[in-house]
Amino acid sequence: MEKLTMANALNRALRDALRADDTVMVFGEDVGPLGGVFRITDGLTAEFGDQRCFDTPLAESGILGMAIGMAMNGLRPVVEMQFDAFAYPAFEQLVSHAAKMRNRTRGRVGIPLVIRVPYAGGVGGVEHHCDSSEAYYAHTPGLHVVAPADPADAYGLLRAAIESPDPVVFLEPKKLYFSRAEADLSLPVPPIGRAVVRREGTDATLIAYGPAVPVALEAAEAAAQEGRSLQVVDLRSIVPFDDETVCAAVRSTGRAVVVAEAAGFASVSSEVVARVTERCFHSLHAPIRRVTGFDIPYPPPKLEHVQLPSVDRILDAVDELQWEYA
Amino acid sequence: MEKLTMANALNRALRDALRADDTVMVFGEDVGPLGGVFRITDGLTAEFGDQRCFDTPLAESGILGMAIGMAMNGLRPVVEMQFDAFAYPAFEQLVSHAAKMRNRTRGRVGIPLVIRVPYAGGVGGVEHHCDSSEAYYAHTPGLHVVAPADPADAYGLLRAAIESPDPVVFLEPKKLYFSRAEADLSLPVPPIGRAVVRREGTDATLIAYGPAVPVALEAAEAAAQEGRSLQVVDLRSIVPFDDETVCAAVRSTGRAVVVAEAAGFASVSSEVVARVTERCFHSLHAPIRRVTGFDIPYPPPKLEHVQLPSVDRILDAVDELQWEYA
Amino acid sequence: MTRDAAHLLPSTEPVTLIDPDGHPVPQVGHSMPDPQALVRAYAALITARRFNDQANALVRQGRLAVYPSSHGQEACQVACVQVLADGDWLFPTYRDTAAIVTRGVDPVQALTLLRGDWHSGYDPLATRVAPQATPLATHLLHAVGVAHAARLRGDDTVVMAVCGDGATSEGDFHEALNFAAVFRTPVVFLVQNNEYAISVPLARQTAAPSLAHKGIGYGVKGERVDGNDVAALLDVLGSAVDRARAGEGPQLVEAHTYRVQAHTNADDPGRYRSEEEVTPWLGRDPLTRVETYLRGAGLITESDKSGFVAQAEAIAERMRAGLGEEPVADYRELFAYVYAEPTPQLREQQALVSDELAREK
Amino acid sequence: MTRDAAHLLPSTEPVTLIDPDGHPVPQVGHSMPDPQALVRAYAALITARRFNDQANALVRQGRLAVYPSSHGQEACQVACVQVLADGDWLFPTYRDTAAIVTRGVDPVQALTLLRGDWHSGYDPLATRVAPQATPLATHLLHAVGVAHAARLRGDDTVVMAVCGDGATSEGDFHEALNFAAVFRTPVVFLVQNNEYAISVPLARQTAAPSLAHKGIGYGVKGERVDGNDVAALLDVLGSAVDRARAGEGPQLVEAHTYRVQAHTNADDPGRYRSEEEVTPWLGRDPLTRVETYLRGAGLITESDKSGFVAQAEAIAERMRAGLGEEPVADYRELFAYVYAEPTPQLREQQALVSDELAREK
Ligand SMILES: Cc1ncc(C[n+]2csc(CCOP(=O)(O)OP(=O)(O)O)c2C)c(N)n1
Ligand SMILES: Cc1ncc(C[n+]2csc(CCOP(=O)(O)OP(=O)(O)O)c2C)c(N)n1
Ligand SMILES: [Mg+2]
Ligand SMILES: [Mg+2]
Repeated sequence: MEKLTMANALNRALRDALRADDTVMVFGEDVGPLGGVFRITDGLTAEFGDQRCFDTPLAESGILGMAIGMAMNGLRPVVEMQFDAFAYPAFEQLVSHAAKMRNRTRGRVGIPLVIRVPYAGGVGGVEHHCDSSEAYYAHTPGLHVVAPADPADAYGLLRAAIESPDPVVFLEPKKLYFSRAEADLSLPVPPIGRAVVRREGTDATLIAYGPAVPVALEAAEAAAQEGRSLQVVDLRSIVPFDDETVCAAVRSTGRAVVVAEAAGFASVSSEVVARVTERCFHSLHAPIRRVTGFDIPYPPPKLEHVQLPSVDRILDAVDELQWEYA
Repeated sequence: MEKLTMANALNRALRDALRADDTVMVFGEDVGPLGGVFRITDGLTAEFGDQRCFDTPLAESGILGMAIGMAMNGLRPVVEMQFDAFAYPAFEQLVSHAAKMRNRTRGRVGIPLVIRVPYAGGVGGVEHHCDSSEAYYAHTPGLHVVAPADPADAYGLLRAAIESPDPVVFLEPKKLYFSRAEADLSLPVPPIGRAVVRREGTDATLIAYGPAVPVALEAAEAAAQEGRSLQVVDLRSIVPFDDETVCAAVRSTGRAVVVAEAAGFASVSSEVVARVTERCFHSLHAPIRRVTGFDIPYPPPKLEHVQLPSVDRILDAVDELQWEYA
Repeated sequence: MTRDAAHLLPSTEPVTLIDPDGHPVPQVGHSMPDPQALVRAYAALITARRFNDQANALVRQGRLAVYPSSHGQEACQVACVQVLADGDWLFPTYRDTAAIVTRGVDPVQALTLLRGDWHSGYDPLATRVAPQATPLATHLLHAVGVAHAARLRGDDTVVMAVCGDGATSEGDFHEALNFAAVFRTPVVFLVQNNEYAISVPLARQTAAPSLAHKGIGYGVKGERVDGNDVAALLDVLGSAVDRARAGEGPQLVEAHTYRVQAHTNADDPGRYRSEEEVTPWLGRDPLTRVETYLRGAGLITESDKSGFVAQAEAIAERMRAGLGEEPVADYRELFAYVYAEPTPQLREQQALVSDELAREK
Repeated sequence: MTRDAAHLLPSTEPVTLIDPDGHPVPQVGHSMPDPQALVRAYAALITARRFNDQANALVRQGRLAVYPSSHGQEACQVACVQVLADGDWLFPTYRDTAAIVTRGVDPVQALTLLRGDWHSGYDPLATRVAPQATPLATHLLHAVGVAHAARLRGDDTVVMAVCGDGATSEGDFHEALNFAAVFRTPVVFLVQNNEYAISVPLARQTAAPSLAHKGIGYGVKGERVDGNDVAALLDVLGSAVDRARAGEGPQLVEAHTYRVQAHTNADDPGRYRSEEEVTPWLGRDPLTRVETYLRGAGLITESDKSGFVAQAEAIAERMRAGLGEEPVADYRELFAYVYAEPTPQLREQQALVSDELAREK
C-alpha cells in the first residue's frame, strides 16, 4: 500500500473522477495552470484541458452560481473556494439555491455539486485564511458536509462527494494537506454518513472530526501513558450524522469529550453534545465536555496556539469527567 | 400603560433613537417613503428627512458595507434587511468585517451598527421569506444577537441595540409584528444579555426565544389545565447568553425543553441543550428535549404548520421527560 | 488591451417600431417583424393580459396568496418567449408568470408558488423554464451555467435571463454578466426596467445614462428598446438571440416599460408615487398599440380578435377551475426532496409527524 | 432617462506624461505636475522601492510571514497618497503597504499583519488609513460609507479606495461603484491593473475594452493612466480628487501597470507566465523613468538623490531593527477586543487559558 499526503490523495481523487466521468468539471480561482494555491488541482488542466479544469473570474458567488446552473444542465461541477472565509460571498447561492433546488422542484432538479473548501487553521495563516466555517453549512438543510482526517478518507470521501446526487461541502483541513499516511486507493467508494472508531478505548470517548482528529489521537496516546484508555471516534461526515456509531461508542464508555477547532457557540460540537446526551443520557456518568475554539475571531499566527485544541486541554477535560461517579 | 403592537414599538424605538442621537441613520430597501414593507420605518423620512432615513440601491452587501464605513466614521447606522433570506448576500460583510473590525484594530475602531432582520415564519410567506437564520449569526464571534418576543422588549432591546458600541443582529419575529400588548416605553433602556422568566412553574422549564415564546406560554397554560406546572424562560438575548438565569431556572425544576422555530441541527437550541447540560447535569432528571423546526427548507404556506413548534408537540416533549425518575 | 468600444454602447433612444398611436416608425438597422409573428404576439398579449386580470381576481378571492402583476409589461412577457426555440431556456422572476404561461406551461402549475402549495409547480427540465427566482439576480448566474454547459456539450441552446431594474444593483448581476462575457456563453439578459423596485424609483437605483450602458463594462453589447412595443422587442430580442446562438456571446437588452399596478397586491403605491405619474403610461399600453397597427395594416379582423379572446378566456377558465379546489398538501413531501435519499435524521423527524397524526385520529 | 454619456468614457490610450525613456509627452487636457511635486514623488518612489526590497529580504530571513510586493507598482503607491490632503482617507489592500508607509505610517506598525503579530498594527482613525483589506473589494464599500458619513457631516473629506484588476470581478466592486454614484460620495476608485490575479491573467477577468469602461455603467467617469508614470498618475488622480472634493461624485481610475514579482513569496509564477512576458516591463520601471526626466530637466542633482537614498535607508534600518526583536504576544488580547465589553462567556474562556498557564508554571 502506498504512502501519500492528503494533497496527493485529493489530487488523485479529482483526476480519477475526471477520467471516470466526463460530466465532471473542476473550476475556481487559480485551479488551472497554477494547480491551485495548495496544488490540489495540479496537472488537471494539462491532462484534461481548459474546458474540464479552468480558472474563472474572481467572484465566488459567480463561481457557485454558474456551477449550480451547470449542475441543472447535466454536469457535475467541483468548485474550489480558495480559503474558508472566501466562501462567504457565495453564501446566498449556497443556502438559497444549491441547498434548496431539489426541494424547490419536488425532486425534479438535483444539484450534484461539490464545494471544496480548504479550511481551519494551524498553518500560520493571516486573518480570513483560517476560519472553521462548518457550522454555517451543517445548519443548512439540503447540504451534505464532510471533513476527512487522513489521505485514505480524503480520497474516498471526495470520490463519494463527486458521485453524490446532492451538493456536498467538502472541508479540507489545511494543516493536514501535507501529512503523509498509507492509503489504499483501490477500495470501493465509501458511503457518506459513516463515522469510524479510530482507536479503541474503555474509559472515555473522544469525538472529533477533520483537523481535530490527529490531536485527539495524540491525546489518547498520552492518556494511555497515564493509564487511561480513551476511545477516539472520527465523524468524517457531519451531515448526515452517524448517530449509531457515535452513540454506541459513548454508551460503551459512559463518558465523552467533543473536540473541534471551530468556535464552540451554536456549533457542530454543540449539536454533538446535545444529540448524544438526548440519546445516551442514562449511560453517561458525567456531562459531555467540549474542547473547542474560543468564541473569538481566529487569532493571528503568533497566537493561534491558544485557540487550537491541544493535548493538554483535552486531557484536562477528560480529568473533569467526574471519575468519582464511576 | 398603553397597549401597542410590536411594529408600533419598533417604530417608536427608531423615532426616539433618531431624536435622541443625531448620529443615528436608518436605511435599507423601501424604508423611506414607503416606511418599509412592514411599516416599521413609517413616517421616519417625513420627520427626519432623506439624510437620516433613506432608501438605497437594491444590494444588501452594499447596504451593510456602506453602513460599516459610516460606523467607522462616527455614525450609528440602523439597517434593515427586508427579509431573513435576503440578508445572505451581506454575509461576508457581516462575518468578515462587522463582526471583526474592533478585534482587527485592537479596539480602536468599533462598529456600532444594528442590522434589523424581520425573521422566521408563521405568516404564510413564500420561499425565502420565512428563514430562521439566528444560528449563522450566533455562531459568529463579534456579533450580539437578540430577539424580542413582546412589544416592551422590542422597544427596549432596539434602543439598547442602537446604543450598543458593537454590531447587533436584531431579529424581529414577523408573526409577532401585529400582536398587541401593554408596554411602558418610559422604562430605562435594559441591558442586552439578560433572559427573563415569563411564567413561574415547578415541574419543568420551557426555554424559548423570539417567535417561540408565545407558543411556549400557551403550552404552559395548557399544561396547567392538565395539572402540570411549567416554567417559561424567554432568552431575549442569544449572544451574550444569560447562563445564570437559564441555569437557575432549570435547576429549580430539574427538567427542560428547548423550543425554537429554526432547524435543530447545529443550532441555537443545540447550544442551549449543550451548555445547560454541561452546567446542570446532576440536577437533571431527564435529558433536555428539543422542539425545533425539522432539518428541512422552510415549507410552503400550505404546510408551514408542520414545521412550527406547536403546543401539542411541546406537551409531547414534556411528557417524555421521564417523570418516573422523579 | 483595448478594443474598439463604440459598437457596445446602446442607442441614445430606445428602439421603437410601432409608436403609442399604432403608427409604424422606420428605424435604420431594425425591421418590422413579419405579420404572422406580430399576429401571434398579439394573440399572446391578449392571453397575458387576461392572465394578469384573472390572477388579480383570484388574489381578491383568496385563491392566490400573492400576485406580482406584469400588467403593462405584457409585451416583454410575450416577446422574450416568442423569440426562443423549443430547446432554449427561460429564467424568469416572480413577476414573469405570464411569460411562463406564454411558454406553454400549464397556468395552474405556473401559479403553484404564488398559491402557496409548493415552491415551484412545473418541471424545469421538460419545459426548459427555470423555477421563478425570488432572490434577486441570483438566477442570472444559473442561466450562465446552463448556457455554458450547453456550449460545452455543443448544443446550440440560448438562454433568456430576465430581471428587473432593481436587480441590476445586486452583485450577482455584475458577476453574471462578467462570467457570461468572459466565457462567451449564449445568454440574452433582458432587463425589464419598469422604473420601480417596489417603492424605490430608478433614480435611486442608478446614476447611469441607461441600464444598457452597463454592457460595455463587460464587453457586452447593450441595447435599449421600447418595452411596450412588442414589434421592437421581437426584433431586438430576436437578433440578440440570433447573435448569441451564432457564438457572439451574451447580449444585454434594457426594455423601457412601467409597472402600472402595485408591486404586489400587498403594496400601497399611493405612498410613493402619484396618479399623475401613472396616467401617461396607460396611454402607452402594449396591447392597444399593436392592435391599432394590425387593424390599420388589415392584418387582423374582428373575428380574429374574438378567436384570440376566446383562447385567453379558456386559460382564465382553466385558472378558475384549477385554483378553485383546495390542493391536498402532503407533509411527507417536506422530507422527500431535501436529498435524493432522506438522511436517518429526516426519517426520524418524519416519523415524529406521522406519529402525531396517527394519535390525532 | 438618458444623459449625454460620451464624457464618461475613458480615453482609448492610457494617459502618459513621461514616456519610458524619460521624455515628456504633451497631452491635451493634462499637464506636467510642478517640479516640487515630481521631486517629492521621486523621493517617495526611492523609499517605496527600498521598502519592497527590504520587506522581501525580511521574508527570506523569516522575519515576515508573507509579503505581497508592489515592486514595479511604486508609482501608483506613491501617487495615490501624495494627492491626498491630511483629512482624507486611504483604503488600501494587502499589496499596498508601501502606500501606507508613504502616507507616514510607521513601517513596523504597517507590517504587523504580514508579520503575524496582529491583524492590523496602526491606528486607522489617527492615520486615516483603513486596515489593509484581504477579502477582495469588500473595503470599497467601507470607503463609500466613510465618504458618505463625511459628506453628511459637511466635511470635505475625499476617500482614495484602491483595488486590483481581479477585485473588479467581485460583486462588492459593482455595489460600491453604484452606491458611490447614486449618493455622489467623494470616492476615487483606483484600480491597479497589474495584469494578474495571482495566476489568472486579465483576459480571464474581463472581456471589456478596459476596466475604466465600467465607469459609465454607473454614471461614473472612467479614466485610464499609465501606472508606471508617476507624473501622469499625479495629474489624473489629483484632478479626480479635486472633482470628488468639488462635489462631482466618485471617479474611477484604471492604472495600467504590471506585477513584475510573484503574487507573494509563496507563489511560483513560472507555472503560469514566461520570462519573455516580464522582461519588457522591467524596461518600463517607474523609478528610472521619472529620474531620467528630472535629471534631464535639471531638477535633481546627484546629491539630492543620495539624500533621498539616505532617507529610504533610514526606513529600511527602522524595519530591520523593529522586526528584528520578537514581539511579545499576549493571549489576553484575543479576548479583549471582540466586544467593547467581554461577554461572561469570554471571561470564562479567558480564565480557562490563564488557569492553564498558571499550572504550566
Ligand atoms: C436579494 C433580494 N433582496 C430583496 C428582495 C425583496 N424584493 C422582492 S422584489 C423587490 C424589488 C425588485 O425590483 P425589480 O428588480 O425592479 O423588479 P420588479 O419587482 O420591478 O419587477 C425586492 C426588493 C429579494 N427578493 N431578493
Ligand atoms: C473574496 C476573496 N476571494 C479570494 C481571495 C484570495 N486572493 C487573494 S489575492 C487574490 C488575487 C487578487 O488579484 P488582484 O485583485 O488583481 O490584486 P493583486 O493581487 O494583483 O494586487 C486572490 C484570489 C481573497 N483575498 N478574497
Ligand atoms: Mg422594477
Ligand atoms: Mg492584479
